[in-house]
Amino acid sequence: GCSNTQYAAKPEGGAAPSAGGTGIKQEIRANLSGEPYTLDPAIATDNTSFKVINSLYEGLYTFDKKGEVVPGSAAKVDISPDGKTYTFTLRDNLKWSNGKPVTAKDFEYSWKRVLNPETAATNAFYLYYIKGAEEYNKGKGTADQVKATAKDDKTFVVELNAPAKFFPKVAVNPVFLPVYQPTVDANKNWAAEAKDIVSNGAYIASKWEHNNSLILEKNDNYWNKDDVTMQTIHYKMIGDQNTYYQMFKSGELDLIDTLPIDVLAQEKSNKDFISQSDYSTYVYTFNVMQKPFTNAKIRRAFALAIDREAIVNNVSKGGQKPAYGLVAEGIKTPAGKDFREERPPYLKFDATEAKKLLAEGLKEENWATLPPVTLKYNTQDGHKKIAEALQAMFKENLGVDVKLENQEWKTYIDTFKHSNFQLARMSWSGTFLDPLALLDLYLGGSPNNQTKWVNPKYDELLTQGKIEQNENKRFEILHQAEDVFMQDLPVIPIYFASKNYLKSKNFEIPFVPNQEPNLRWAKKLS
Amino acid sequence: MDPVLRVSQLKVSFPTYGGSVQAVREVSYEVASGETLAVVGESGSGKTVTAQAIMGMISPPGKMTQGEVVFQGRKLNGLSARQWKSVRGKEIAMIPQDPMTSLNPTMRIGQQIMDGLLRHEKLTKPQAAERAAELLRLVGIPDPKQRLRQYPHEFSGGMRQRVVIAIALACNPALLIADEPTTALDVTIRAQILELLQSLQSRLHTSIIMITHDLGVVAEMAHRVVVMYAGLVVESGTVHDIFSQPKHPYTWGLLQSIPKPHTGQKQRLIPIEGAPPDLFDPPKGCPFAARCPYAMEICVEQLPAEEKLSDTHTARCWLNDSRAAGVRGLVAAGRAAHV
Amino acid sequence: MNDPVLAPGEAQDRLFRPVDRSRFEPQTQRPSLGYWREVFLKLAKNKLALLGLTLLLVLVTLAIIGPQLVPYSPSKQSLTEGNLPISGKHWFGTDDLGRDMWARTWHGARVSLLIGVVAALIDLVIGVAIGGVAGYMAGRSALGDRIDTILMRIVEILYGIPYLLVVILLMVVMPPGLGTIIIALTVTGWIGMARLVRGQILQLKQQEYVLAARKLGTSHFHIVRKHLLPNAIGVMIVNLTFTIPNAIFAESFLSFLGLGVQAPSASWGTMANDALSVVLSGQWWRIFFPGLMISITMLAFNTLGDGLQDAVDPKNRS
Amino acid sequence: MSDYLVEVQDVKKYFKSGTNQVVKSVDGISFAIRRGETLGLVGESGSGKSTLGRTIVGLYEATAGQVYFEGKPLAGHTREERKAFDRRAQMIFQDPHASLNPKMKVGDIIAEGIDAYRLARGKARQERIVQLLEKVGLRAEHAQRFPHEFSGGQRQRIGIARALAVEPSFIVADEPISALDVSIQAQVINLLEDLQREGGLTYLFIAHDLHMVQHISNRIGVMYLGKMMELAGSDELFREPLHPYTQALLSAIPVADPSQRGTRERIVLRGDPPSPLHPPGGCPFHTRCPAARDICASKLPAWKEVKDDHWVACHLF
Amino acid sequence: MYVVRRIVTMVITLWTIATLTFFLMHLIPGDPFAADSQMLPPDVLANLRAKYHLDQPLLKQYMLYLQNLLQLDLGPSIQSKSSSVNTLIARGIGPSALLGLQSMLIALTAGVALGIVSALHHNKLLDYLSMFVAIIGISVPSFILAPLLIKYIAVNLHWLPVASWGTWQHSILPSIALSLAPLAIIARFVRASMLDVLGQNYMRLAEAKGLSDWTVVIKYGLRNALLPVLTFIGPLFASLITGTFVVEKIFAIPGLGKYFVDSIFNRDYPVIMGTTMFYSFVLVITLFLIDLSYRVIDPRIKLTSKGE
Ligand SMILES: Nc1ncnc2c1ncn2[C@@H]1O[C@H](COP(=O)(O)OP(=O)(O)OP(=O)(O)O)[C@@H](O)[C@H]1O
Ligand SMILES: Nc1ncnc2c1ncn2[C@@H]1O[C@H](COP(=O)(O)OP(=O)(O)OP(=O)(O)O)[C@@H](O)[C@H]1O
Ligand SMILES: [Mg+2]
Ligand SMILES: [Mg+2]
Repeated sequence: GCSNTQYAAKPEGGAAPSAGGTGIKQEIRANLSGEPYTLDPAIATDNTSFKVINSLYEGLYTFDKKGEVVPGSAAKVDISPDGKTYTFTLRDNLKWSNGKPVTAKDFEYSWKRVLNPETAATNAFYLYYIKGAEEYNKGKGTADQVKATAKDDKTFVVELNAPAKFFPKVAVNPVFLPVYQPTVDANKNWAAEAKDIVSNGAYIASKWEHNNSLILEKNDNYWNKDDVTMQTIHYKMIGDQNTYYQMFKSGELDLIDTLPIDVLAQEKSNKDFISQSDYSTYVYTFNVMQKPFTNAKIRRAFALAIDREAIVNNVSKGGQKPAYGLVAEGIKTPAGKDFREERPPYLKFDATEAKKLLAEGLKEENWATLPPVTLKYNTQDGHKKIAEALQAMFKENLGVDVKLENQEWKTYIDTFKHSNFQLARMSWSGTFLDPLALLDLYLGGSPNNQTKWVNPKYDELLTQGKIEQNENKRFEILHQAEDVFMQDLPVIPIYFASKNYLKSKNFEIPFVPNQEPNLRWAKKLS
Repeated sequence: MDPVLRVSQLKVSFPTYGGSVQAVREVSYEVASGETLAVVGESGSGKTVTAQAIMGMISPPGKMTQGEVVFQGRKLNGLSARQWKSVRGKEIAMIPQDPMTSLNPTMRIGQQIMDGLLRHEKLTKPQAAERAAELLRLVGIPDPKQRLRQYPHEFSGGMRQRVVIAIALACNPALLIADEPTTALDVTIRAQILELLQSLQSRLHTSIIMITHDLGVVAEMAHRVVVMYAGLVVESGTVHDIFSQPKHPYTWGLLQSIPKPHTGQKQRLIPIEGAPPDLFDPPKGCPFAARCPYAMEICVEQLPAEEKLSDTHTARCWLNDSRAAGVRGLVAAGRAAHV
Repeated sequence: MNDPVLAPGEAQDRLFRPVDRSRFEPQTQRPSLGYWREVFLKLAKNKLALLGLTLLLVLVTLAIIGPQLVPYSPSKQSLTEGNLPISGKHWFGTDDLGRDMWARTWHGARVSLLIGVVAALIDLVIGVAIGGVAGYMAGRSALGDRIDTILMRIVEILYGIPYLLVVILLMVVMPPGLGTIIIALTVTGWIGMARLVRGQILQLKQQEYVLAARKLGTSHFHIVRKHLLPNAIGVMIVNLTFTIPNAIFAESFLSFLGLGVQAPSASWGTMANDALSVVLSGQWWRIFFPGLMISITMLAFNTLGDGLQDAVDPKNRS
Repeated sequence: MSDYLVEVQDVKKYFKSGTNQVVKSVDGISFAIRRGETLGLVGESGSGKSTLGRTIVGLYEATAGQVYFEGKPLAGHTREERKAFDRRAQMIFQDPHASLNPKMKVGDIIAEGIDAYRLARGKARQERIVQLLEKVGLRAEHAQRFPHEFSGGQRQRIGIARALAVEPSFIVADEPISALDVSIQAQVINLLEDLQREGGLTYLFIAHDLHMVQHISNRIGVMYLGKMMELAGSDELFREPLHPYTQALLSAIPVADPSQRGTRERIVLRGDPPSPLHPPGGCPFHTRCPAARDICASKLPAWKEVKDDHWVACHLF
Repeated sequence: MYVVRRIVTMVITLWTIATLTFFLMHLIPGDPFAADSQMLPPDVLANLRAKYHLDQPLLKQYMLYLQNLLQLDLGPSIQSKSSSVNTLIARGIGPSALLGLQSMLIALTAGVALGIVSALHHNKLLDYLSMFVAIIGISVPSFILAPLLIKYIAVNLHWLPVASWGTWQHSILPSIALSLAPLAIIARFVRASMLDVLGQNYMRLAEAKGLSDWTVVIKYGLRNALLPVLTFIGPLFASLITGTFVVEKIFAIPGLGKYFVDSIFNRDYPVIMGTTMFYSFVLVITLFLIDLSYRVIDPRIKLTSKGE
């Protein structure tokens, strides 16, 4: 490869907010489905916290209005020819919300804090691409051996273990965000109260009534404050779907997400109803070591017996797309197409074919009848409906009686982790926007792969896919990996998940696929 | 002089699962101002139920099916619940027969006495407490101040009885219905209570209906006496009428049953043999006939009417009929043998 | 003295002669009724209680034959016919997966009614026994105090330990199904009744008639059964009538945790639970019918309970 | 075997009342009841008669002292002995209403003891109930009724029937006849006497009707404020009452003769009766005693036998 | 003395609850750190376990917990990463207790009133009406009632805010939703025992004193009928005061209730223990007071053989 400067910083902010002119107070009341467990980016793990954290802090990379990864606090990123060394040059006028300058040291401090075993950051492994990171985090190395260092106040150099074309997509994760050392050192629970939080992003936390509301005010010390349209974000913490839906209906909220399933039908036609893909695939996982799913034909028979259109339209109803492959929609290839569309569907709904395959499979295994099958799912309304629908479809299309069993989530994960199932619902979402994020889950040694399915060819392809520097080639390799995967079918993809929103008609909000809308660009119209 | 209370043709029955108990079949009596009327009679003859009827407090499902109660010229049956409130406790007070269950087990004695005072006499709390202590002292309960703060179960039977007496006397009623008020009292206290009642009577012209089995009390207190049997008044008259010229075999039996102060050889008591009739289905004749040594054929056939024997004396017995002269001879002989 | 009713002459003389004693024969005895027989007869005369009984019979009958009255199986889905309102075809409408609500309601009745009855039995058997023993023993002797103390501390501990933990543990060690639900209900189902009965007995046993019965040498068991419980029956009945719907709802919670009857089987509780957001979307029939059935069950038990309370109250003999 | 069926030795029964108040209901009483005799117990209302009676039959545990039944102390009873004692020593309760379970039919109430000792079953049990009801002057069909459907006197008779049902050998009868009309009183007294004659029953008979007590009792005890004042043969006591309180009591007996109204002379006790909450020192009666001397206020008189079988606690003797 | 002995047993009870809960919660499967998005690498997990001492032997953890408990330190929350359990409880108890007290008050006053009314009108229209209320109250549980209240009163009529917390208006609907079921139960209890009481002789004497109906019923009757209600409201009080899951969730009340359930679902061990101990403490005290109040209500009741 050749040295190039990726994503040169475009001087954003040309589209200056018109808010000032119209005299409408730019304030939005949005729902946060619960209390953010912490506003410390290093240890936060849940989406609620991330929603707020992403408004408060800004990392080296950030998302632009269209959802592309672009440099944020970095003015410029230089990548070495071998693709292993990233040199970030910080912008000039970066300030913390208390007016103190943001330096490369802050990044170094923050990243190493994440890796410090004592911090016990759950998401520390995102940083394992960095040289020395994994060792330090595992207690086998020291902080000094971590190759993420501030050369000076403005320059931050990061060295990776291996070239990773997708590193920027990983490095937008909140765990890479900077925190303000003096407050962190002073107070162990600094991220629990609004007044203690010092941030560097578009907003500051101005008032936090725990479990009740959180108010974010525009940060006047933010370098790009002119590109922040929304002055105040007023988060309410309403956990109950019906309740926040009702609050929206009564005009107490301007933006909600994840509507109750039963209202989807009536809201679908509403033009303020937005359904966005969400980079994850809803799958049912086989345990390929458990009868009868040891047999690939039987697995395929089950996969073909499912009418995904019917599930999407009549059961889940939330704008999901039927999944005929593993990698969800929404990944742009260098060719500008969607990764998904580059391959024809791997599966279809075909009851006769399914029955045929089942018979063949039984024959292969010399089984007179199919061993009993239990389908497991974790307790949740939507999962239950789909499980019931699947059960009915297996019965109808395969003539198989499947037993259902549900468990509460943590028990369920435990069951799952011990591969104590035949067929179980379990979908992971991609943690960054790349096919790798989903494909990697089923790598032979991945803790997420509980299918017991291991295919050396698949693993080999993925290893290549990670270090390949040429994007075209890389995507082709990933396609081949998916081909292998869908041939063996250790999981049944059901649908590509989506997330739905309902916004007040008084607001203009830029929605982008696979991402939470960034409210800094939301605009109140009247 | 107009009577303070007139009860006429009272009839009370209790519908029960097996049939209707005719507890009071026909009772009429009057009480004059300042007079003590003693009601005596067979246990279960309807004395208490009559008293309850006067107070308008027959326990459901019992009903007063007939009759009239007139108090100070006012017809009581038919008063509204509201009007009753100013009559009960204030104008007419009642000493219930069963003091233990009539006292609220979870309330202090003092409170139970004071409540009536607070309501009818419009006293302040301390005044009422003062008066309550005074009442307890009047009925002979020592250490009244302390006792006011105790609960009914901490009192002896006689003390409870005195507490309900105190409650009844609290508001100086015009008519006092005392249902066996002295059964649990020893003789000295009984004398004290009777004196208390008499002094009240002479001071305030209180009328008293005294239901009792204690013929000693009757002899000492009563002006007139009503004798009841099986829901009927069988005889009534002045104390002297009843004690010296009883005209009903039941009354004779009663007087005979009293143990005589004896010296030397113990004598067997003389009860009235047999049991009173079934009130579900009272006999059509005289209810006492089956136990009456002098019963005649007519006694079984027909209920005798209340016969006026003198201005003050009535009785309900066929023996007083002129046609019964023959039997009366036997009677005289029989009674002489007993006495 | 005259008497117009009587005929003159000889008849009169006969009437005023001493009576023939043989005329006073002992009266014939009324047929005797056992206590509970009389209670039953009184109950049978109580219109409201009869209504309750009828409702209960109707519910049970429909639980047995209800699903057969329509040509749909309770688990048969028709995804394109989801959320249909009530009609001649679907008497109670359909649910979101297009299953016939009538068939499901009556199918669910089996589980729910059974749960209700089991819960009532737990209350009656365990709750009353433990409450009875604790209440009766308290204050009798040092040993009795200790028994009461221990039993009541157990109750407190059972209140204190998070039930959810117990249930999750049960879920792990037991297969899902009715048996497990019953065990889960048994763990804590009785403690309310036990405390209630204890309280009542503490109060009642101070009555004189208990003292009298003890003096007669009646056994402790007899005293509790004949003297104490009958006088506490009013509140016991009330508690029972609340136990039943509570258990029906509790079952849905247990099923939610994976303990209970498995889909596609239904119960009133799970049906109601699955339909919570219909308040917003207007498919009222999905929550109304299971809710109505629970209410009717409660109404039935309440009227029966009230009737029973009236029937055992001797002051209420009409 | 001693002649005494029941021996009471220095029995005390104190109640706690409210905060830290002690009511000395029975305060050191000793006496004995012979087999087959009737001991009458009279005295001031609130003097501790019921408490004493209940303590003797084991309903209350004595605060101090000991009750012996057939020579055995109650406190030392084994479980079996206790059960046997419970049957042999019965109690007729003073309060006829409170002591009947409102939710039980009278027949069942009466049969409780029969059932407890399995004395009869089925038809025999039924017959026994009827027999008992008739004995106390009630009717067979009353067995079907509930206590609240009875008059006061009828209830009292139910209580008597209940106690008789287990065929006891000793009965504490706490005012068993107070609510009965005289004719039925006579009936009941005759019944008790018959039973005594036939079965050798022993009674402790508490009552206020002194004529009745005199009639039925062999000996009579007089109580005042938790203490026994005098104990003597019944005729002896009436003939020659020694204690001033006894004298006052006897003088107050009402006479059922209206012609004597107001003519009789009564010893009027002056002063208020003392309270067991604050009993006076010395002789409890001294505050009201017409013959009180100095010593009476300071020293408790001893319980002594001044004549043959005539006990009294008074400084005068 | 009784009180002292009870306090000692209370401590023992609390200790038993703590112990049982502690081992129970470690017995059930599940891992506090199992995240929703992905399985964690073992080393990250090890760091986390070390941070919360979960890597130590269970017995040691238990001793450690008891030690901290004695100092009233309930530990850090695993889920709410920046808050201690003490902080969570301190934040949540205010709204929960307020709501709890308010609903308790509603349930008690309205329930008792309804119970009395129906007892006085036994087997008449008002009695049936109250039975109807009771049936609705219990067969429409709060998770159904609350959305209905929101829809009709808040959304359609706009009388009150839908949810959230802040002004007194916010507390009205949740209080109603919380109180209806206990109200119904209390009413039925009062009715049942009042029916017994109304037939008692002392009620007739009270009536014979000419006292007002109110005095007769409330002063003479209610107290004797109150025992079952008292028994019933003991645990209810403890759970209402410390917050209820469903209603707090539906109305988005920043109370304590959610932690009782969420902590278990999240396997947030310190919070499980913290909420359990806090609730149990309130409960044990409440039940003790209830036992004492038995004697205040009915002086004849003896709780121990020593007559205390
Ligand atoms: N609630 C009731 N239900 C049925 N019968 C009743 C009821 N109350 C009283 N009786 C019956 O009515 C009759 C009269 O009872 P009442 O109480 O008036 O008698 P009494 O004359 O006062 O007798 P005593 O002197 O024994 O008190 C009795 O035979 C009794 O059985
Ligand atoms: N449970 C109790 N608690 C407190 N004090 C009591 C209790 N029982 C009785 N007393 C008190 O003990 C004393 C004696 O009561 P007891 O009932 O033995 O009297 P008694 O002689 O039977 O009187 P009476 O003739 O009036 O029935 C009374 O002062 C009474 O207040
Ligand atoms: Mg009477
Ligand atoms: Mg007494």
